[in-house]
Amino acid sequence: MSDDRFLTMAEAVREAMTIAMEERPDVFLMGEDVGIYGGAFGVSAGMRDKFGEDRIIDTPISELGIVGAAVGAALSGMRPIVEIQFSDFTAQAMDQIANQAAKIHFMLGGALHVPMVLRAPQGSGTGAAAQHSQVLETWFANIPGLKVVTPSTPADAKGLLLSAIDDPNPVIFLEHKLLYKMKGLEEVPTGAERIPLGVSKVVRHGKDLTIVATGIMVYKARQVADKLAADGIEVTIIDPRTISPLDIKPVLASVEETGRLMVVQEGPKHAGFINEVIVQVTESSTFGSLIAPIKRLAGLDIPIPYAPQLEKAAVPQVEDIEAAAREIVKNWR
Amino acid sequence: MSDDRFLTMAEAVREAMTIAMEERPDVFLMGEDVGIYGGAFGVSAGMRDKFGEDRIIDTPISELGIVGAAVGAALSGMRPIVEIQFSDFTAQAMDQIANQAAKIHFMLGGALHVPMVLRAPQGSGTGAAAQHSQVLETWFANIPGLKVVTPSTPADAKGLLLSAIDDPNPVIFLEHKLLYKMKGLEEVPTGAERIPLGVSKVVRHGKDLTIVATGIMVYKARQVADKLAADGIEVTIIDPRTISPLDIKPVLASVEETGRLMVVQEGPKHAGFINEVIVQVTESSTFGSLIAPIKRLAGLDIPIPYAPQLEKAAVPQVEDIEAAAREIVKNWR
Amino acid sequence: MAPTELLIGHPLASKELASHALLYMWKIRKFEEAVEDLFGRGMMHGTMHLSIGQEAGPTGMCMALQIDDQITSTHRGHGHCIAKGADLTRMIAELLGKKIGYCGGRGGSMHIADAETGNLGANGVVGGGVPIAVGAALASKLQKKGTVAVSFFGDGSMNEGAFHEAANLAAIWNLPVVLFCENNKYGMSSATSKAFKLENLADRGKGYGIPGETVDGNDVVAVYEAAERAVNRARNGEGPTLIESVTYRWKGHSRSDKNLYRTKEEIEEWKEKDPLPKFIHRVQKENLLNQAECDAIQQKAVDEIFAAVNTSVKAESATPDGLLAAVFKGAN
Amino acid sequence: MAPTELLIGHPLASKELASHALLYMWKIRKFEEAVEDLFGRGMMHGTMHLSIGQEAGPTGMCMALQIDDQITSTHRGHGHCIAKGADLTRMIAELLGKKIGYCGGRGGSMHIADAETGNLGANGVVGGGVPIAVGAALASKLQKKGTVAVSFFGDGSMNEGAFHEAANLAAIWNLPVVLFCENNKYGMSSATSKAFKLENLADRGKGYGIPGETVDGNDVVAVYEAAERAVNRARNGEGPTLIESVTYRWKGHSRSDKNLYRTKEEIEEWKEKDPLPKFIHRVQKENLLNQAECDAIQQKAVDEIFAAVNTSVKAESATPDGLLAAVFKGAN
Ligand SMILES: Cc1ncc(C[n+]2csc(CCOP(=O)(O)OP(=O)(O)O)c2C)c(N)n1
Ligand SMILES: Cc1ncc(C[n+]2csc(CCOP(=O)(O)OP(=O)(O)O)c2C)c(N)n1
Ligand SMILES: [Mg+2]
Ligand SMILES: [Mg+2]
Repeated sequence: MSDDRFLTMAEAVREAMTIAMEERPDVFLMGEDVGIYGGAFGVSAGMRDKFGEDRIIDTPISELGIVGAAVGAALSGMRPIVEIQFSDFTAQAMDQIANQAAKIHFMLGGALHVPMVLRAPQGSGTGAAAQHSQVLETWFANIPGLKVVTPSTPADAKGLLLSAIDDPNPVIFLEHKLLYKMKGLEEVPTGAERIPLGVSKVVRHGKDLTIVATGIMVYKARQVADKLAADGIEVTIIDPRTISPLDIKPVLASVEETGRLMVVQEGPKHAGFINEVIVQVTESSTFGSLIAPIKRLAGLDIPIPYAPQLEKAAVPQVEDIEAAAREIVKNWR
Repeated sequence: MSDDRFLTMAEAVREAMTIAMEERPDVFLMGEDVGIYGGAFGVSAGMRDKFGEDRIIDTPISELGIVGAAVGAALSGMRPIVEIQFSDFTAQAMDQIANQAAKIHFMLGGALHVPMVLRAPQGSGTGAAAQHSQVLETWFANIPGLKVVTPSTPADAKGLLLSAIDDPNPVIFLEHKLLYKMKGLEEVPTGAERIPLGVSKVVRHGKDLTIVATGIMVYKARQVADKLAADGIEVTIIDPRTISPLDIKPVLASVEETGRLMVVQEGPKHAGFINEVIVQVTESSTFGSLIAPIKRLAGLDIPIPYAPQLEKAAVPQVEDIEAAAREIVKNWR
Repeated sequence: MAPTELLIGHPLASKELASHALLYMWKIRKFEEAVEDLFGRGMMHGTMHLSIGQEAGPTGMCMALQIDDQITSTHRGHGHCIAKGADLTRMIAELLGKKIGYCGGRGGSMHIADAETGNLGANGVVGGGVPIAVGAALASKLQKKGTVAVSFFGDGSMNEGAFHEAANLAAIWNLPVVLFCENNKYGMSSATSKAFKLENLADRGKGYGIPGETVDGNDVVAVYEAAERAVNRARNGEGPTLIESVTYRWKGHSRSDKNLYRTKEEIEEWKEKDPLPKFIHRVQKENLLNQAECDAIQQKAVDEIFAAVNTSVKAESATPDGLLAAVFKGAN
Repeated sequence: MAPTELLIGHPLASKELASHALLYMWKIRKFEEAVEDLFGRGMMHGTMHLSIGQEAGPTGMCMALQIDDQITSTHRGHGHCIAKGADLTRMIAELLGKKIGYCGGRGGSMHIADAETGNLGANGVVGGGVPIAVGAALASKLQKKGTVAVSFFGDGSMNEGAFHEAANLAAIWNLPVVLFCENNKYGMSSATSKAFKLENLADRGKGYGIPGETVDGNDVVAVYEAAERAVNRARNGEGPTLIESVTYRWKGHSRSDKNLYRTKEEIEEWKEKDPLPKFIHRVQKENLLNQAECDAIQQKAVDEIFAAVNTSVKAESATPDGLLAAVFKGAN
């Protein structure tokens, strides 16, 4: 791990898992190639040597089985962390995720609960094509009983993952592949400080435009905000961080100030999660303070293509976000 | 089948499948207990005797396997209809649905395509509890490459299913359990007339309020509209019928006339499909003609409970829709 | 009844054990009859999956388990739940949607669970409980608890991917789990002869390196003996066992079943193999219980069910308030 | 090359067939080397899964197939695709994101398919292709086409539920399908010795009533002979066969692999078992081809790949226009 504290997301996630495992014996990590291989993206590199094969458990290629095993272990006094190698393969495990883990506490009457975390990398940009690049957060967000976290910085990832592991309920923790190897823009605090789930973060404050973005789109929006600042356009960026439950209050407060709202998600546009942000704004009284139509940027409604020039066209890029932002501010004064 | 043409949805769906199988030899039905049992809800009753075991294929309890087999058969010149006994168990088959069927035509370059229909009953109201009562339409609506149909009447079900079977692409066809045994309000045409996918239906026209509802909520909204009409409140009801692709035009036209919009879905509220309708309205110029805030009615964000008194509380009932409708019209003149 | 009253051991080892086995089989039988009656009288809502004819399996299996051993169950789970020691009143109350029901009316027949007796729950998903049991066994191994997990599942669930992935995990990790297949010849209308290309479903274990055993699921003694062997293997760290308990459901799959896929004759044949008279005859032959004692035990079961129904019917109905708050467990 | 040039038959049955087997193994080897080179030079994007060392499996299997027989392939699918007769230029062009690529640049290495040669596609999902092949076999049976479907999959995919459910369907419906497992000892870093409690993975067939056979996957002759037996069973309506073809991948799983889970010695040992010299030695011993002829065949493969790369590099890149329109097939 690098000495300075500008960690990558992979390092931050590893640090959070390591702290949690040192704090409590009931935490363990299970997944395909998480052991000696260190995970497909190196997130658990070195953890097997530190904690041994009983706490860093390599599994066969059986997503449904391992998520189900995590549910059973969670019902029996453990706090499993399951890594699914690509979030696309949560499809294999949806029964255990949506029909079992999410419902058990409620459906069985409350005596049992399922303290587990399912971690998986999502998103495009690696040239891995349609079956290894999806953003499936909407599936989880629409299932009552799941908490869904989409960190956009290493520091958030660490604090949120520690909270997710503490949480007595199933938490889906979606990391972005492209952020794994990038150093964060902020230092990651040492120590075991938690960041509570369900609290949106005002990443940056500005009076002209409110941008609500998730996952890697937050990172891109920040680059846009810097560019716009150079032209005197001040942008507020809000990262919900937990898309379920969603903390809308900071969004409402900001829109009341800026009067302009743009939302950005990587996932496919049609029926995507980000709609929830728009609808909660339109349902609130804040709505009256909008001076511009709400702008939605999202992935195209297509499977993610392979070739880089096609893949880039499939999801919002910095240029797209910048253009849209400038247009709103220009057209609506 | 009843002699009059006020068929139930089960009868209408059976009629559509029968016509399609008589029209073309490449159509077959496959699923758990679809043969001699006639399907868990009796939809395919008698079809095995008519078409034989090779075209009405009973399968083991293997949702992933049978959907995958349907994909393979569809790639090889057949037009399979797969029945999943409860839409909750599409969870078992999500890889073949979302990662295979939906993506193959695009991802593999267009030379191959997947003409298949996946039929499944969804919805609550039968006391079957959390794992047999879900509305998962949002999962499918958010996956590019799938068409998603949610018929609300027997007549629509027949015409839309015939189109779905004709379609060269994978179509998810979600029927509502409670409608299976209810006679429809309109007669079902004899013959093989198709209803095109992707065309919203104006179920009823009125100048005071636009209600966009899906599935069984359309049925409930119609009861509400009758009651309101008695008090001189005229409601337009629009049923998208195909939630993906979504035909928004009639909604925009209606809202321009009424200035008031209410949307109703059975599925859980958070990040649910119906948000897409709201967002497309807010994105359009029609938006300016709204005189009232858009009202959203949806299922509670809870697993569907068992006891009838709890189950009713979980999804919008006629009374809820009526109260909300009256309030909008009263408060916003 | 309190779980502590549960007896563990061979059904023929003593008068107490014989009485226990007989009592529990009667409890299951009478419970199911009561459910059918409540349903028929419109007092119970939803659907029901009765295990009449299958009482020996759960009873024999659970008599080989300690109270802290765990089970996962199925949509046809009343018997497993009772055999593991659940409270009959809370069970009936759940079916009637009462506050005191095991799930507070939120789960119903397909979701009864009882943390106190290690019952991780019935499951509405075919095959859904198998990976969960394997996970419980993994926890037992990691925590060195020495407990065993048993997954009850039907023949039909063996064709689910969930069974496959879970069975393989249990095998490669040598987990203390018993895979207990109740082969009642059908998965809804699907006959095992059509859904499998195997004579004995126990042979499916061969594909995982898991020993399999086929037993007469209507003979509580045979089931117990197989269960004891499997539990011992599990506790001794020898890994999972697949038990195929061959039995039959007398009633339809659920309410909607017209029984078109099987003959009256077949049903009658199996009624001849009723596990209760079979065991009664055995215990009398072994002079463990006499007719009068057997009758008294049957009566005890009837009385317990009767009392449970009475209490439940009078109990307060569940109310919708607090549903949203019940979705997540609060920080602990 | 046009699919019609494909030869079917025993690799030792004639000079032509021997040349064909050798040529195809060389094509696969040289193709993979070219991919590695393009990747290394940054001309190719994404990831790559090379099958160097595994050439005998696909070659032997496909020499037992007719052109209209179908296959499903995997993430490590270049070899299957080539052996079934795909056009090398369109393959390389796909990897380079060109318009003329098999997927028009939309799929890449993990999604090459070729409708003309019955290749239903590589698959990025482990186990994803198995149910699809079973469905293709179902279609063949329903349409009485007499064609056979072959599913290529790795050892790792046998622990996916998809494999299980598909294998059982193939068994109970007696479908004309060959389940061809390329057991290269590892699923990424997961050794078969840890992921299975079986000596031979072919034994997994026993759990479904499917005959299994384990063959030396580096011996194209042995593979062909097992393949021919399986294809004959399938065509004769005798149902599926599970072939375990034991082989080894020389290269890492993909680019990110540091090979920490295996030893250099093990890799070297397997390089000794290189399928190419093994077959060359055999054909020379049998006097089917002499050294010069063997060298010429190798050169032919090199030339074909070289030409394919050259054409592809010059070809027009895919463009984003029309992506939305490509999602759905228009009415037909
Ligand atoms: C995943 C899934 N698929 C289908 C169903 C519908 N279903 C409920 S019970 C049942 C039959 C189960 O057969 P088996 O496992 O043999 O148990 P049995 O009913 O015979 O006790 C089916 C198909 C379900 N509940 N879950
Ligand atoms: C369902 C699924 N899980 C995990 C992965 C990630 N993954 C890709 S290849 C692979 C190993 C596959 O092993 P095997 O089937 O033996 O094929 P091999 O790579 O050895 O040819 C894994 C885990 C995937 N692509 N799909
Ligand atoms: Mg059964
Ligand atoms: Mg392998």
